[in-house]
Parts: sequence; structure tokens; C-alpha cells
Amino acid sequence: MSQVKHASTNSVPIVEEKEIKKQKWSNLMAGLLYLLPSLALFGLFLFYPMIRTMYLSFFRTDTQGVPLRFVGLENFSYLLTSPNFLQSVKSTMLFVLYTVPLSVILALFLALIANEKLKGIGIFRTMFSSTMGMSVAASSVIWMFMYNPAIGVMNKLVNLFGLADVQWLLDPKFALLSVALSTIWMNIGFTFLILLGGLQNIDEHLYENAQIAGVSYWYQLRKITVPMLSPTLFFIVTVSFINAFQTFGQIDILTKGGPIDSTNVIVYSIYKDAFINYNVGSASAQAVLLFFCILIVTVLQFKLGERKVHYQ
Amino acid sequence: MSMIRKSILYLLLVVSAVIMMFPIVYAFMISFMSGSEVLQGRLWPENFTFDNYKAAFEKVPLFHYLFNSFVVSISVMAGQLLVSSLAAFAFVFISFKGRDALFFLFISTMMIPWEATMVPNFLTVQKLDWLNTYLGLTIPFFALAFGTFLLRQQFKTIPKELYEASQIAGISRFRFFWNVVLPVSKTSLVTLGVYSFLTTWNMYLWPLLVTNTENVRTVQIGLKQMQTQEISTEWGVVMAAVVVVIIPTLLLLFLGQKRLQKGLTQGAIK
Amino acid sequence: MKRVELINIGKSYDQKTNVIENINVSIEPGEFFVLVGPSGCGKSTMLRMIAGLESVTSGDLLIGDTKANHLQPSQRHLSMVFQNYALYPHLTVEQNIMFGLYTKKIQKPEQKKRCVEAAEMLGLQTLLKRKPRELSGGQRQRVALARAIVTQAPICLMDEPLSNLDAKLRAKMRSEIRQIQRKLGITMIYVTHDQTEAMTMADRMMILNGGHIQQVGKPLDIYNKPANTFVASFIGAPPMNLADARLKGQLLTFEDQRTLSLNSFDTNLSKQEVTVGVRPENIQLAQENETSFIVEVENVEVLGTETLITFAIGNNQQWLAKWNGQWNINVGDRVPIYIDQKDLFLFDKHDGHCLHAASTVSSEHVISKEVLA
Amino acid sequence: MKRVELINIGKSYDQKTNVIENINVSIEPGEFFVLVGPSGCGKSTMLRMIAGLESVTSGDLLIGDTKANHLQPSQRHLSMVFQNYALYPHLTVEQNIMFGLYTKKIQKPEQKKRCVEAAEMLGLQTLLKRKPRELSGGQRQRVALARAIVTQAPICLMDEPLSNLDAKLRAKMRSEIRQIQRKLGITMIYVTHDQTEAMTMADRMMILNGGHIQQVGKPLDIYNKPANTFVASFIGAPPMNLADARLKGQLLTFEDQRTLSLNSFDTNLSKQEVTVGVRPENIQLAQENETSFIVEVENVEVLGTETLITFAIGNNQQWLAKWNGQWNINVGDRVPIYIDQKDLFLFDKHDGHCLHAASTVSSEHVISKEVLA
Amino acid sequence: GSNNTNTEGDSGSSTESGKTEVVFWHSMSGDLEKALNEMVADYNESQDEVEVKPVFQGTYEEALTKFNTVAGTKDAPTIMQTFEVGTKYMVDSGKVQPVQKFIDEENYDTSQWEENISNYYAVDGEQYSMPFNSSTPVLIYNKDAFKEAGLDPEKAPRTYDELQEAAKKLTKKEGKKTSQYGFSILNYGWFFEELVAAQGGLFVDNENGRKGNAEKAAFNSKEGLSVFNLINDMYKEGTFYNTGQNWDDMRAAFQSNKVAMFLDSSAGVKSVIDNAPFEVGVSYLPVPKEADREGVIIGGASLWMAKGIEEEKQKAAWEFMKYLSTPEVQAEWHVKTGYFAINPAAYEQDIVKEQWEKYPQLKVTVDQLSETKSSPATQGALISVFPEARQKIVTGMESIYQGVKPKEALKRAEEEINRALEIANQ
Ligand SMILES: Nc1ncnc2c1ncn2[C@@H]1O[C@H](COP(=O)(O)OP(=O)(O)OP(=O)(O)O)[C@@H](O)[C@H]1O
Ligand SMILES: Nc1ncnc2c1ncn2[C@@H]1O[C@H](COP(=O)(O)OP(=O)(O)OP(=O)(O)O)[C@@H](O)[C@H]1O
Ligand SMILES: O=P(O)(O)OC[C@H](O)CO
Ligand SMILES: [Mg+2]
Ligand SMILES: [Mg+2]
Repeated sequence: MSQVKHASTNSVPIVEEKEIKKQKWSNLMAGLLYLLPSLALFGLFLFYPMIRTMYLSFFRTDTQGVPLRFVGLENFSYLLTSPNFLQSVKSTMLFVLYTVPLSVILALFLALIANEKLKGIGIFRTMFSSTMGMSVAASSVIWMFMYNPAIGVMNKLVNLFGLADVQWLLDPKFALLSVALSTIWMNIGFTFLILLGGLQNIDEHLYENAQIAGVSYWYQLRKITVPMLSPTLFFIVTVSFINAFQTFGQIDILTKGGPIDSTNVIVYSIYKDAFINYNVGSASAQAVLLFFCILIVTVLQFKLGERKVHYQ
Repeated sequence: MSMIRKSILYLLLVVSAVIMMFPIVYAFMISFMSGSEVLQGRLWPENFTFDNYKAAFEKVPLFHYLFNSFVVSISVMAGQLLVSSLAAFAFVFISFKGRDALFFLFISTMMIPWEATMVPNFLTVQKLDWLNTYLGLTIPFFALAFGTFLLRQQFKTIPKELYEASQIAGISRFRFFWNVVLPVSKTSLVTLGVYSFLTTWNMYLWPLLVTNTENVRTVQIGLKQMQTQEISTEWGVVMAAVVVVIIPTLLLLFLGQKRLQKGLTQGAIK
Repeated sequence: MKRVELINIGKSYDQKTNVIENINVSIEPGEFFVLVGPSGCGKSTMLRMIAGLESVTSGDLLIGDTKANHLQPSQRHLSMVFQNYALYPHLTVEQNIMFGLYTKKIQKPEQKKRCVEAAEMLGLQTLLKRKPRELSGGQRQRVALARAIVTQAPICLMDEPLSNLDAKLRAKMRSEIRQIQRKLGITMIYVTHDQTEAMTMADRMMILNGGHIQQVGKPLDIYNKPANTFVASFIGAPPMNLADARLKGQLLTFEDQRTLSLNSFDTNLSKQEVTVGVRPENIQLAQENETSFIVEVENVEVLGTETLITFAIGNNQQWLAKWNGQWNINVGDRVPIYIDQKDLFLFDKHDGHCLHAASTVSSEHVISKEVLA
Repeated sequence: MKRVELINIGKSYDQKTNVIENINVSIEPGEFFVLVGPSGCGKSTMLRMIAGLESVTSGDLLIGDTKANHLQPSQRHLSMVFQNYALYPHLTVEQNIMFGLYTKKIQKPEQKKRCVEAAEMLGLQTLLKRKPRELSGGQRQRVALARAIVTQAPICLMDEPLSNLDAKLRAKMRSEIRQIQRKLGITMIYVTHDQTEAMTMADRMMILNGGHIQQVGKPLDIYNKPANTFVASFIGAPPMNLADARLKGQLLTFEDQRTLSLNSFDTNLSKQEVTVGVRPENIQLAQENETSFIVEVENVEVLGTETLITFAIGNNQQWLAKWNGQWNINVGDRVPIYIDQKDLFLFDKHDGHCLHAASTVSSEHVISKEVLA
Repeated sequence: GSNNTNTEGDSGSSTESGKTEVVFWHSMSGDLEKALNEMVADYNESQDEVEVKPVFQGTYEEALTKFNTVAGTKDAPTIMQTFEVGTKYMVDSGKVQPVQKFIDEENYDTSQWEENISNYYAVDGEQYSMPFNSSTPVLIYNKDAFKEAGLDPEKAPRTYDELQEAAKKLTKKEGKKTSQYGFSILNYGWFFEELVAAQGGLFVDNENGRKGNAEKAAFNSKEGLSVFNLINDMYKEGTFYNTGQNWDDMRAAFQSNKVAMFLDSSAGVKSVIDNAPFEVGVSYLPVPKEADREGVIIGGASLWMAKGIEEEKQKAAWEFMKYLSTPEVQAEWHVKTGYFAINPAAYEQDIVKEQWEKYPQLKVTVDQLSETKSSPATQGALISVFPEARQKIVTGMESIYQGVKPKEALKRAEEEINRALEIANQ
């Protein structure tokens, strides 16, 4: 036995190292091979354009987006002082503020009542999640009709409460709210599905124990449901934020950014600058700013929000 | 559960359902109304007419658009499933240097707003000569960080021993992926599939940009087109188109709702 | 301390089939009452009905002296320890323990006091600030116990609280729970499917199978006088050996025509078709002239302390004999064995009822006072 | 049938600490070799190194006569049964069994033949078309076995294959596995932390603790002559009682000043600080005049077949005595007990090495040829 | 409606039947699209060399956006319909083929075209695009409502004062709710441009950009202010209805009696008359009392030919364009829609006479144009960033409803347009 040992202690390190290196190398290659499609596509359709966008944000471009002249930070400095862009930022922020908390709260409410064990609850769940199957285009058209000042149902509703007609989409005071309202409706389906799934993952026994202890519904909600749901809530809030920042379709169909730019959120402004005003430089600069906005909000979310999240 | 509690719950459920469903039902109703009924602002058609549907299909080649939407959605679905599952497989079953960093890179792409990349992407697609082709509508979406993430979480639940058992039996990595990992993760694949299908079906801005002809236009754009052409004058027709557009996805959603709900949370949170 | 009484209790989840039926039992104040039975027999269902987490389909449930069928769980004044502990993962040990107290309109200082007391009793003092995930299985178990204790409810329900623990910790927790119950004088209703737990902890135990009561009584009484074959084979490890046989006069004939004579039997049994039962430790190596029959050894497992010998009897029945010590026997050896008539159990072959129980000789095992000095 | 040899094997996951070290053992062709040890001692790690699923950090691994350190798992010609079976949930039993065969370039008919043979051997014929989720635990276990068998690999590795089964099924599977191994003459390396399994199945066993070999040998030899306190308390249930004592001349003094005289000891031990060991079944109720000492009973657990009596010895050590039958003893009773000198084990107090083992009287338990007829 | 479910690719230069395919992007919707498709179908029937394929691409703005993305690639359409204010952009883009080339090659007689119209699309003496659908803005009013309000239905308001007076009378209130408003202007830059030009005001400097690239906005003038003031005053009085930016919404409001008078394109006249359940009057664009009426700028759109495509296709497109400008086709186009005939000979056609008989309103639009005095103001502005400029004007109009002072609103629009011009000019 000792002979074998001697023989091997001499030769092992070299062979071993080689073998290990070979193994590692082949693993790396295999890994990259499997990742290749993703990497290639991300590279071409995400990283390259992102970098390209950053690059273009320092240029004046021609109508086809070909850079003409390096202007440094001029695009940014103009944007940051331009009342229009500031209005866009304000609209975006307001829009996010209107839609995210309300979607989540309403969806949570729906998820809570749909999480009870009742007869026929499946039908309600299906109905509550239905807007996930609705496209933005279809939903927006429906809402557009509902907002129609003359024949739409929204004004009928308002009249029912004895109030005067509202120019939902034409009055800058209401336009953003109206778009937000329809967006909340559109978001609820997905948010609801996610939250319901989260609720169903909570251990039933936690509630049973609370029942035996005799704590109230609200106490359970506050002390069990919300903390236990917090990872799900965190996820859905993050996703909702990102989505809210990227809202486009409903704005294009309902208001086209108007009236007086009150619904001209950054994404829409990017679209207009890039494709209507042929100002790709400015559009790129806005895209870069939007990216940082989302990044900051997401990072903040992770920094502040995740502390309150209870992972099991 | 006490009767009172039950009744309150049902009341809340019904009221919420009415509010949630109202716009959809309303659209259905309008799609069956005659023009004058619409203008009177009625909620319920006096006699159901299918004229609007006939008109909708005449005005815009809806069938063709539906077909396009199906082709695009199915392709993106298949593409995303394949590309994402390959990537997820690498992240779970192959250990190599820099794997975690790469994974983080993948996840971070979720933060890049699609719009921020829209202009260069458009130019790329144009250069590739993919405007007005299915390629332009599908390929850019094949890689999906969310899908990779979801599947990675699922693959991680596959017992390591299954992989090891195949290693001992001398089964190749790809065969293991294809014959074991994919079939075992059917549920998650279906979840991701439904999700992909729905989101692709509902895609709006990109098809708006990259299609100019009826050849590959999707139904959402058809809807938009219908709306710019016919709005105010023929709401009934527009709503008929809306109904035609939403029915496939609603059906899919109703069928896949349970699975989707489970699969989505499973992948999303843990 | 309160009595819990079940009168004709039945439960059906689907309005069609009953998962438990005709349960009549009265659990005395301060008693440690154990519910045992195989998986799916309805133990949890019964416990949850007592807790009010499941509605009672038929019959009456009395807690104390009031009918409790429709009381809310919180009005029943009981505590419950769940099988999986049901600790709140986001709360600290301390918060977990005090979770239910706020509703009881108890002042903060008093809450704190109770919590500290319970923690001390269970050795959790140093863990109060931890989250459940930072605890070992046994510690979690104890937190769940503490949470039940602080409510000072007169009745405590536990659903297989030890099933997730390893053998060593389980043994320790068994005695801890028993001690706490005695100290506080709680009425305890304890569910398990582990018979060692049942045997060592119970004042009385109830054996359930398929939703029906098989037997209720003191553990040893049940061990010694099992009501039927189910109880006989469920209690005792390795389980009692059973085989069908015919009883003709004083002669017991197995299916393989082996016979045992029962000359010393005083009971005159009318039944002819019986199931014979004998515990593995009562199958002995025959001394000279005592041989009951010779068997061929099919398997030998020497466990160190004891040796398990497997042999065939009847039609393909395998019996086990358990002998102390290490035996040098080989598979295929033919061994003479002896079964004492008084160690035999006889059951009705058809309904399994016990016709005759082995006579226990517990007198033999009482240590005489003199010896105890 | 192949030999597996481990020479100076060591393993480190983090390049810093070794989880196993200095493992030298040679497993003979056709041997049933069992690896036991507490959780986390490195059993799985060792098995996985042999399988090639984990790299070998140091030392040499020989399979047959070739060095196998860097062979791919598939090149080692072995089969493995995983703890959780690792069945492919989407494939039928048949497909599962044949899954690995295609790579072996075996014709379809031959594959089928082997599958049917294995299925017959394991009683799976009627289950071939089912999916794993439609099988009971024991059936799954057998499918995993079948999958290992059909490869006809000369070496089979099993990692705690029975740990998820209930006691009854486990007993059954133990003998089945043993029978198959004998029939096929495979070299089996079997990991478990259950000592009953180890004792009953092994030709030889190895006890690991903290990554180090504690003892290798035949099960009974290990039971009777444990190399150290760890082995002594790991093998045997309930475990051997241990207490520290001083040995002066012929007198053994416990920490509570109780004494035992060792007059019949022939070995002259030089050590004074010892750990005394005695198995629970060897602590007997004293007959007249034999009393070793009188103890106060701290706990009594009557299990039916046997009674466990807990008492204190030394500084707060708890010892267990196991007596057959049901004893009517109460907590607090003072009981005279007797420990035969020949049942005593002595260990070095500091390193735990066995200084003296109890003398086994296995001769007593060999059935005389005459009796066997 | 269109029944165009043709699904073959449009990249091939010829269809199955061997015809040269000409893709024609347009922005004609509703009745206009119907008329257009009929014309195209007739043309396709009439010969077997060329197959024209009309594709609707949304509003003028949307279509131009689309065109911009594909201009110069193989995905570009052969013929592109672009509104008048896109002219400068199209010229500057370099991606279009001026039709002058074909005019020269064939010595095509352009004098048969209405000069007022073709001039708009001629830059530096070169004919860039083919005039096709030209319109002017008109005041459309509800004659029944006029009667009801005690106004003379044959005498539409000509000046701002008259307009305001009439609007007051036409406004009907029921409690807090106004059931009928007097007047409305779509929030669309074109109407502002026209109202300014009607008073002889310029939109941008350098003679509306025709003397060289426009550098500064010029509408922040007396003329511009009077327009904003009008809107502001009427809105404050509650006689003005804000219909938003959608043409159809505005027309629907008129048809449903929500509004009694509004400004529309002449292209809408025919369809409004056909659909309104009451008698419709059409009149000239109003001007302030003190201003001289200069006339109107030609509106609508023209047809552009893409550059860099196969000669064969260009030829085919040219053939189609020529077909469109024949008197017969133009006559039909005029009576079906209300657009002008670019070929005045069309007005001599029988169907026109017939229809004028039936729809005297159609003639009003023609008269308004022929009375127009030619000047830089009525020639219209040439700016490359016109779509953006229009958005700014719209924002200005909208902000008036929010109580922003007309002066203020005008100034803001001016500044923003100046910036856009500055960027575009470098
Ligand atoms: N919510 C339910 N709906 C329908 N059937 C149920 C429900 N809960 C339990 N059952 C059924 O009732 C029977 C008794 O279940 P129970 O949980 O009481 O068994 P148990 O004795 O606690 O078993 P275990 O030891 O496995 O926990 C089982 O057959 C089970 O399938
Ligand atoms: N992949 C790994 N990375 C780092 N440490 C590991 C890894 N796998 C095991 N270990 C450590 O190595 C030691 C031995 O683990 P191993 O799995 O071999 O134990 P085991 O004897 O099989 O225990 P068990 O009976 O619980 O299965 C443990 O301390 C474990 O924490
Ligand atoms: O609607 P049209 O075609 O008359 O065009 C109106 C304007 O001229 C568009 O700029
Ligand atoms: Mg249970
Ligand atoms: Mg292990």
C-alpha cells in the first residue's frame, strides 16, 4: 500500500491540475454554449442598444438617427431645464404614484376575498384575473369609449351622483387620473394572480393558531398576512414600478400625451422625440435618464423595502 | 364560517366582480348594438345584431391579423421556452466560473426599459431587413430574463440526484436536459408558455413600429387601425373587433389560470 | 383543567362518507389522553373538531359542561400545538410566544412575565430574540409548546408534535412534555402515530382505525389485553405474530397442520375459526421435552442486544421470534421452539375480536418491598 | 464484482478544512460493506467520491486495479441507488429501469429482457406501466434497485436507501436488498445511519465520525469489542451507559463515590482515569446478596415488552436499565441493581480508547447440534 | 369598406398576374377611404400593367412617422401620401423622387393643374410631389339650430364678432349642463395656421420659409393673438366646446347637436352632410372684423414617390398618378369627398354639376379657394419640423382652457418652436 502511495504523491499534483483544468474548461464551454442563445440575443437587442442609446444621447442626430455632431451633455442639460421634460418627469412620477399603490392595494383586497374557501370561488378568481388576458390596446379602446364625454358610461356614473360632466381625457386635471384608472384596471389581473398565489402559499396553520388564540381579522391581516406575503408584495411592487415607468400603449391610444402634455410620460416623450420629432439625441438622453430613474427606484426598493421582507 | 361573514364575503365578491368585469361585458354589449343604440348610450342592446362583426371583418383583415398574432405569439412562446430553458439549465446544472455574475447580469436586464433600447433596436431590425417579417416581430423577444429566472427556480427544485443518476448511467448532458429536465418541468414550462403567449399577443408598440403592411401585422395593430379609422362613427364595429381580439387570450387565461397562478408565484418569489 | 366529552361524534367532509363515526369518549380533567392510530385514521380530524377548526357533523361535543359544537375556537379556552409547529417565521421567539396574549386583555408586564416563565421552564431564555429559522427542530418544538403554555388554557391539544424529530430528541421531548403537563395540571389531548410515545406518555389512550374507536384504556391494559387483532398488531414492536388456525376441542391446528394443544385453557371457546397471536418475545427456544414445534429459520438478524429469528408458519405467514443476546443461528437451520400456552392470544378470525388474552404475570415483576429496603 | 480500495483518501470542499481524512480501506469483491456514522460525518461524501460525483482531494481511489481518481462516473462501471431513489417522475417504471441502458449500446430486446428479469426478481412485473407517483415508498425503492441491477454493474452504491420508509417496510426491504446482493454477487457499498440496518446487513461495516474511521470490522465484533466510546454508544439501542470513574487497584470509584470492585479482572490496567461502560440490558435487578448499588429511579417507561428504568449515577449522568417484561416501579423508588463484572467495558477517559471489553458469552447462545436435530 | 385581405408580400416587384405592384400608403379613413379604394379598384380594373395596393397607415402624422422609419429602404412604399406640412420634411429627407423628372421626360402638361395647388408642392421651381387631395378649412354650421336660435340660416358669421354673437345665441343651457355649445375648433395646429393666414399673418420668418430656411416663428403677432383671444373669450363665455384632438369626435359632437358650428376640412363636408340629421351650412373661415380677408392656405395632402426603388415601379406609380389627375377621376373624387379637383377641368364634368346642384355647399369650398389672394401668408409655411410645431400649438390651445393667458400660451409655443427650428437647421 505504501508503495502505491509513494508513487502517487509524486505524480498526482501535475496530473490532477491538468485534469481539473480540463474539467473546468469543458464546463465553462458547455455553460457558455447553453447560454449562447440568450447572450447573443441580449447582446444584440438589449446591451448593444442600451450602449448605443447612451452613445447617441451625446449627439445631435439626423432624422434617421445617424449621429451628426457631438454635443456633450447638451441634450441632458436642455432636458433638465426644459419645462416640458420636467412636466414629463412630473407626469411619470404622478402616474407611478397613482397606479402602483392602488393596483397593489386593490389587487390585494381582491386576493384576500378570493382566498376564502367558498363555493364558486373559482369563478370569482377567474373573473378577477381576467384583465391579464386583455391587451393594452383592447382595454384602452374600451376605456376610451367609457370616457367618451357624450355617450360614455363614466359621465353617466358621474351624473348619477349629481355631478357635472367631466372631460375625462381632455381636461389636463383629469387626463392622467383617467389613464391611471384604466391602467389600474388593466394591472389588477396580473397583480391579483401573483398575490393570490402568495396568499395560498401561507401555511394554513398560522391562521388556525390565531383563531384559537382568538385574534381579530385585522390583527391577523397586519401581523400574519402582510408580513408573510411580504416577499410576494415586494416582488409585485418592484415589477409594478418597472412596468409603470414603461407605460406606453394606453397613453398612445387614449391621450397621445395630451392635453398640454399632462400625460406625456417619459416613455411617450421618448417615442415622440424619436419617431415624430426626429430628435433621436434627445430621445436617447431621456431613455438614459429613464433607465437611471428605474435603476434608482429599484435599488431604493431593494435597499429600503427588502429590510421589511420576511423570507422564510 | 358564520353566515354573516359568508354573506359579507359574497357581497364583496359580487360587487368586485361586477366592477372588474363591467368594461369587458360592456364591450361585448356594445359589439351587438346598432349605431344609434350606441349613440343613445345604452347598456343593453335591444336586439342583438352581428352586423358589427361582419363589418369588422370586412373593414380590416381581422382573420389574417389573428393568424399573424397566433404565429407570432406561438413563435415567441416556443423561442422563449427554448432559449430560457437552455440558459436556466446552464445556471443550475453546469458549474463554471462566473456563473453567478452572469446570472446577475441576466437579472439586471429586467431593469432596462424596453423603450430605452427601442430606437437602436429598430435600426438593427431594419438593417437585418426584418421589417415586415415574422422574424422582426419575434426574434428580439426570444431571450427573456424573467423566463430564465422562473425556470431556474424550477430547475433548482429538481433533485440533484436525478442528474447524478444520469451521470453514473453515462447519459449525455443534453439528453438529460431534453429527456428529463424539460418533461419534469412541464408545469413551469406551461406557466411560462401562457405568460409568453399572453404578453406577446398583447404586444403593441413594437409591432406598431416594425410592421407597415398587412402581411404580418398583428391583431393589436389591427385594433389600433380600426380605432383610428372608425372611432366615434362606428363604436360597435370597433368593439366587435375588441371582442374578437380578446377572446383567444381570455380563453387561454381561463384555462390556464390555476397553473399560471401557482407557477408564477413559485418562480417569482423564492 | 376541564373535561372534554365526545358524544356520538361523527364527521364527514363531503356529506357522503364519514371519516370518523360514533366516537364516544370522555376525557377527564388533568388527564394526559393520547390518540393513536395509523395515518389517515382521523386523529387530526378529531383534534381539529375539538379545537373548533373543523365543524362537527353529528353528535355533541362538551367542553367543561357546556355544549361546544358551535363555539368559536377562541371561545373554547384551549391551546393547540400543531404538527409543524406553525410558528410565525417573521416574528421572534418572544413575539411568537406572546402572539395570542394581546386578545386576552392581559397587561404588557404580565404578558412578559408569563413569557419569561414559560421560556425558563423550557430552557428558551437565551433564544428569545431569535427568529424560528435560527432554531433547531427541538427548539422550535419548545417554542410551540411555550406558546401553548402561556395562554394558560385549561386544555391543550397537540397534533403529532414530535413527528419531525430524530429519535434522541424525541425521547427527551417526551419526558419534557409529560413533566410540563403534570406541573400545570392541564388536560392534554395528544395525537401521535408512534406507539412508543403513546405507551410512555399516556394516562389513557385511544386507538383509532378507519374512523372507529378500537379501544380506550390505560396503555398497559391495552398492551396486555388488546381488544382485537388490529390493536394487537399495532401496539408492540416488533408486532405480535398472528396466524389463522382451527380450534377443535383443546387442539389448535394451523393451516400447515402444525398443532398446539391447549390443555390448560379454562375458557371454553365456542368459536372454531380463530386467529392465534403471540408476541415475538414469547416465542422461546425449546428446552428439552418442551418443544412446541420445529421451524426452519428463514432469516436471522443479530442486533447485538437481541436476535430476531424469522420463520414461516401457516400459509406463508412469517413469524418473528425475539431472543435476548446474540445467537449464532444460520438461515436454513431447523430450530425447536416453544410457546407457552399462557402467552397465547386468540382472536375471532372473522371480526378480529379478542377471545382470549395471554395471562400477564406482572406480579412477577413487582419488586418486593423488602428488596427496595 | 470488483474490489474498491481507498488509499489515504481525503476530501475538502473549501480547500481549507477536510470533511474526511486519512481513509484507508479495502472493500473486497462481493462484499456487503456498510458505512455508518452520525449525520454529517462524511458518509455520503465518501460514497460520492467513489461514484465520481465528487472529486477526490487527496489520496488514491482504486476500482478493480486501476486508479479511478479522475474517471468519469460513467466510466467506473458502477450503479448507485440514491436516498430519495432519484426516479424520473415523468417516466414509467419500465422506462426508468431502462433509462440508462441505451448508452451502453445494448439492443432493445436485450434491454427489455433485463428489465423483465429485474422486475420479476423484485416483484415489479405488474407495475411496469405505472409512474413513480403511483407507487408506494417500498415499490419506488425496488424500482431504484431494479434500475441499478439492470446495468449489471459489478459495484453498487446505496446512500441511505431506506431512510424514508416506515419501520415495517424497512425491515422487509433490508432482507430483500441483502438477498439480491447475494444472488448477483455484487460488491455493495451501503450508507446508513441506522444501526439496525448496519448490524443486520453488513458483512463488514465501517464506523465514521467527523470524517475519521472509528472502526472497521464485522458487525458483531464491533458490537462486542467497540474500539472506543463513540462506537460503544453509537452501536446498540438504547446506547451503552457511560460514566467516568477512577480505577485504583481493583476498585472502581464513580464520581458520586459509588464503587464497584473488579476482583475477577485479569488485565492489569495502568490507567487510573477511565470511563466505565455497561449496556442497559446488563444492568439487572439485584438478586439477594448480589447488590452492586442502590439507585433512585428517576423515570420509568413501560413499553410492554420491556421496561426502561432511568437513574442517576456519577455527576448528573443518567443511566438506563432495560428489563424484559413490564415492571411496576414508581419514580422515586429505590432499587438495588447488580452489574456483573464481566459485562463491564473500560475506556480511556481522555481519548476514549477501549481498554477492556466485556467478555461475550456467545457460546451460551449457540444451539447445540443435538437440539437442532 | 375595403375588402383588402390580400396577403402576399409586397416586396416582389410584380404580382402573380405579372402586374407591377405599387404600394400606396395613405391616411384616408372612413368615407374617404371608401372613395379612395373605389378609385384604386377602378384603376386596377382599367389596365393590366399596374396593380396598386392601398395601405392605410393611420393619421397623417402617424403615416409620416412610419414613412420616416423606412424611407430609403426596400420597405418604403412606392407612393406615399403626405400632408401639406410634411412637404419641407420630405424635400429635405432626400428619400423621395421629385415627379418633375417624369414631367420633364414626358413633357407632361402641368398647366392643366390648379396653380394655387400645384405651387404649394413646387419648391424652387421643381415639382416635388403630385397634388392629390387638397382641402381648405371651412365653417360648418347647423342650419336647424340657427333657425331655432332665431338666426338667419343662410347668413353664416363672417367675422369673429358675428361668430361670438351667434355662438352666444346658439348655446343652450339646462341648469348647469350645457346641452348645445355655439362653436368649436379642433385642437389641431392646422386651424390655427389657417386662421392666422386668413388675416395675412405669417407662421414663420423668411416669408414663411419660402425665401430660405425658416429660423424663427412669426405667429406670435397680432394675427396669432387674435386667434388665441377668440378661443379664450369664447371658452370663458361658455359658448366654446373643447372637442379634443380627434376629428371624428368633433364631427360626432356636431352631428349629435352638441355643437352648432365648427371648423372642418372641406374633405369632411360631404360626409358631414350625408350623416347629419339636420340641414348643414358651409361657409368661409371667419376673420376679425378689422382684418382684410387674405384667403386660405391649401391643405390636404399630395402624393410622393420614393427614391431608390426600381424604375419600373416608379413608372407604374407615375402612370397611376396621372390617372388620378384626369378630370373624370378628379370630378368623382371631388363629389365623393369634398376635396378640390386639382384639375379644374373636372368642375366641367357632369357629375360635378349634378352634385353641386344637390350639394351647393361643396361649391363654397371651391369659391373660397379661388377668392384667395396669393401671398406668402396664403402660400403656407415650409418647415421641416412642422409636426412638432403643430404639437406645440395644440399645447398652446389646450393651455388656454386651463386659464393660461393667450399671450402667455402663444409665447411659450413660439419659444419651443424656435428651439425645434434651431436644432433642425444645424
Ligand atoms: N379537508 C379535508 N377534506 C376531505 N377529506 C379530508 C380532509 N382532511 C382530512 N380528510 C380525510 O379524512 C381522513 C382522516 O384524516 P386525518 O387528517 O384526520 O388523519 P390523521 O389520522 O390525522 O392521519 P395522519 O397521521 O396521516 O396525520 C383521511 O382519509 C383524509 O383523507
Ligand atoms: N457540497 C458541499 N459543500 C460544502 N460542504 C459540504 C458539501 N457537502 C457536504 N458538506 C459537508 O461535509 C460534511 C459531510 O457531509 P456528508 O453529506 O458526507 O454527511 P453524511 O455523513 O452523509 O450525513 P447524513 O447522514 O446527514 O447524510 C458535512 O459537514 C457537510 O456539511
Ligand atoms: O383632413 P385634410 O386631408 O383636409 O387635411 C387637413 C390638413 O391640411 C392636414 O394638415
Ligand atoms: Mg394528522
Ligand atoms: Mg448523507
